Amino acid sequence: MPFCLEEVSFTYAAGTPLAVQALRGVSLRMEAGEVLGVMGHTGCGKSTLIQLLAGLLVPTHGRVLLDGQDINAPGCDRAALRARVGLVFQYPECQLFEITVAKDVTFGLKHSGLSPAQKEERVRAALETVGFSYERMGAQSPLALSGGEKRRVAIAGVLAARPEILIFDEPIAGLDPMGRERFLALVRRLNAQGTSIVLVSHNADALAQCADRLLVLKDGCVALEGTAEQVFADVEAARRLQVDVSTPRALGQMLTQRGVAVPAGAVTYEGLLSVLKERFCAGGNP
Amino acid sequence: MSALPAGQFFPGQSVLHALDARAKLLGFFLLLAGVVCAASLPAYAVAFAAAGALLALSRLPARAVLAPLKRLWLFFVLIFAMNALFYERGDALWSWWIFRLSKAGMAQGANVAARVALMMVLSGVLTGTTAPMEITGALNALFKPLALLGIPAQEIAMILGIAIQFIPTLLEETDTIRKAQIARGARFESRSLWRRAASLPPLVVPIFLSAFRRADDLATAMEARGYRGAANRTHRRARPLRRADWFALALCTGVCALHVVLRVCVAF
Amino acid sequence: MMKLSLVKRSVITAVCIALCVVLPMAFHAVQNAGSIFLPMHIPVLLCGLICGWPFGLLCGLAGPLLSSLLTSMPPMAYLPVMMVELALYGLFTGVLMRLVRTKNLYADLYISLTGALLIGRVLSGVARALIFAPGSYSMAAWAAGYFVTCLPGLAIQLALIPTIVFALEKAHLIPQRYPKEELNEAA
Amino acid sequence: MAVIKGRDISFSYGSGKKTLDHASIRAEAGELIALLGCNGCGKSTLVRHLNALLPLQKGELRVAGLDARAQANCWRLRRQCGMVFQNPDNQFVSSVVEEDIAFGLENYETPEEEIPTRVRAALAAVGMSGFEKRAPHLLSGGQKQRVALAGVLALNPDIIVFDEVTAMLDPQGRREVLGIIDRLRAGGKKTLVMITHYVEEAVMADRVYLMAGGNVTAQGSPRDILTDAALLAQNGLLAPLPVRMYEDLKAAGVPLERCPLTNEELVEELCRFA
Repeated sequence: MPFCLEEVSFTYAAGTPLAVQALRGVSLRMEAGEVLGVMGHTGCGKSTLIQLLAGLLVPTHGRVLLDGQDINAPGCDRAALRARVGLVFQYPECQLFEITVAKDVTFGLKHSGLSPAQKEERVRAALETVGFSYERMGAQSPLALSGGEKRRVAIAGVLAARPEILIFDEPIAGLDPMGRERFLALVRRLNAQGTSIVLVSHNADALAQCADRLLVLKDGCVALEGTAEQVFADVEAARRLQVDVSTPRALGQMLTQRGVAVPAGAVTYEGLLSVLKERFCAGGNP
Repeated sequence: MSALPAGQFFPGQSVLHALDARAKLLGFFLLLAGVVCAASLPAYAVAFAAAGALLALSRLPARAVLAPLKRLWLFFVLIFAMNALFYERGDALWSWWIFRLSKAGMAQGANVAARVALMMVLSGVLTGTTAPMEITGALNALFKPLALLGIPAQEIAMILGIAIQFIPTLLEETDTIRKAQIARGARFESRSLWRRAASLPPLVVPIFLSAFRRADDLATAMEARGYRGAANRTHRRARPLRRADWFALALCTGVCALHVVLRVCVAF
Repeated sequence: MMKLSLVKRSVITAVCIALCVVLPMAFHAVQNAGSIFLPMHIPVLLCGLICGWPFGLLCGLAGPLLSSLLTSMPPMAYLPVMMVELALYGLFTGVLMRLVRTKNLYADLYISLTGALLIGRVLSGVARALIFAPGSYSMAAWAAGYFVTCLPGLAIQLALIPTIVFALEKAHLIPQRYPKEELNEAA
Repeated sequence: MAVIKGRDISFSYGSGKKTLDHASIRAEAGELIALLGCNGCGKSTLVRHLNALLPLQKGELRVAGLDARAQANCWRLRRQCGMVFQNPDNQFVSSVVEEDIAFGLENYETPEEEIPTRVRAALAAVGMSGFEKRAPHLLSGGQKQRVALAGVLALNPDIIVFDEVTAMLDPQGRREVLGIIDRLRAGGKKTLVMITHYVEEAVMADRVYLMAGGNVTAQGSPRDILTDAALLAQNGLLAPLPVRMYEDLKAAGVPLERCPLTNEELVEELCRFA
């Protein structure tokens, strides 16, 4: 049980005329090894939620528990927390600053107490995880790379700390199709190694593909929660919450309305394809 | 997003809110000049009365306007102490090593502290009743006469306008970068000066990269929209000042003049 | 890569002015160290180095003015002194960067920076003594305190600014000062 | 009549590597063309030649009857060819919407009396009437892009280039902006050039140019280009979902007839078959 939110509320600029309540009494449980997808319209509180999880914001009310311990309690070691929880912000390529890729990836290990050899090993592994070779990339300037490559370097910088829980904020925004596929493969690989992952995204197709569970936020509250199949089952409800359902699910809905019944559980491309194959191949037609 | 620490704009309907920003800015500078002249008890009475009246007229939450004064109490104590202990003229009441406490020094300290406090209240009222946008608009208008001296006033106005426009975006960006680096284990909270200094590059380098990237984008967008310097553009006529604005200006001039008179006539 | 166009210089100056407002606020929030690390100096110095003296001068004048009007930092009372000091930095980094061409980017940057910081400090000290505070309080004590507290700021400026210029060149956001050397290095 | 006629355009940013390598492009009056390609294929560099943001180094280019090689045509080109950019935050000059839209008009010395009416008309055209006094940075992403488009429309250009305008938007904002582009296309008065790496967006174009490595590798109707999964894959792109579904179903032995391009067509095809 890595993460638990208990009745968490958060208000920006609390106590001033400009106070804005971003989260209202959100409770959430995240299991170890799970991929949790978070959706919601712009301004629904997604960014606030992940910053609370990473300990960057302190809830106005409620508690954030990691392994049953309140991360904002006075005695809690925040540095240790940050080593366990990795957060990749939107457009992480904008946060690169070092002269070489290797130095940039090492940045997060500065206070880790590891020996230089251990650090290098970590950096090498992190770069390889995102598909780069340490020898080829290590000495290059991160600033002269292409946008997609920079983002991978930035992700490697977070991976180097070997977090148990990884949070991504809109990780595929602006990536081209190849970049998107590469990222989703990375998520699957990391998850297979036991990392818990939180994915915040507008992209319903990507979430349907790799999230075990989805959370839909609306105006600072959890409006829907469940597997992709459950959350996307009611297309109208999703629309009211201003989130898209995955394209295969939308297609299934259109087909059902036209008399070709497709179960609501077909939310991924593969799911829909197998339903259609079964229906049209085994259904008497050659 | 981090809020402005002071000098925040509060939308409202008071008399001061309704005044033209150019009049407010000019009046503000006149009153500042008056405060700089103040050096006697009657002068301070006038200055504090004026500041109090403005604060009341603005109907701003007085607490918010005066908050920076409270936050900077240490600063005031320091100004006072520096002046009181290092002033070279006047009889010493007490002296030790390089310190030298004198009555004249204490008066000087009180003087400086009162001036700074007054200026802060005045600028608080100005920024509280005037949207940042209007302030730049007014600055631009006041810069116009510089063109007569061969200074490219329109270019400067354009640059200032863009600068204001970028402030909220860059504040937000700075906040994000800071949080991202903290999440990666940067320690900005450290007490040691050396450590804190070492934590600056991860913050400052990306801020500049991002700001310059934005500048690059915007310059391209401006060129695409046909910008080629401020000279070859439609010349917009300025709105004339209304009667209330002139009246306010006259009042401020009056207060300023009164200060000058007091400075000349009343000895401390 | 092409030379920086006038429009680009103007917009870069605008973001530097904006940073004069933003950086001190950020530093204040982070570590309450605005007065030690002198964050407002960095954008002004960079603006002078990259855009030339007229822009550096403008940035040095407008940056503190805008910051003071919008955030009351620096307090109005110190504004004129600060405007003169920063304007001199912006002006002289621009002038020196134009005069000094050693074929080495870092050398140019360090010479221009230290030169401007020295000239700026001497001249603004003179201005302070003659115009703003003619003998009202002990200049010696004040100046000594001033120089000691800003030493860390100076060190940071000298370390950070060349790094930033280098990063900007790498990211192709400003043209390279010595493009040929870059090629030789690569070869 | 060809409004854009470019042949063998090559361009290098100076590091020796060619960003554009003999790219050719052509657009007829009133059509919507899509430049499709993955990141770094040279799409943005190519369109920056259309309004002289980049100087023509090699090749020929005529836009709206003007020769792009002549430096003297620079300003007229920019007036004839407007451009909306990717990052909605970085294209505003003023902190008030109406002043920002007036910016372009003022650059071309439009008489002061005319400006308010043209600003209002431009905002109405993008469905943003009533936002005149708002601050651009407080709008949503989709709204920002619409305001940016209004700033371009106010100048009444013949050609409008959309440089990955949806890449940084959420689904809602994307729908808003694509809706407006579609409306402009239906109006038929403007020549529209859309850059994108979303194949689904290229479907709405009249003609698609596929780009890779600084080259135009293929061009044709959306149906020709986007239903060719192999061609798209060669250029680092993924075919639209209906096309993939069609191919996979066919491979599984479902004898569908016509390859669908949109979700609606796929549903139609499947229903017909069922």
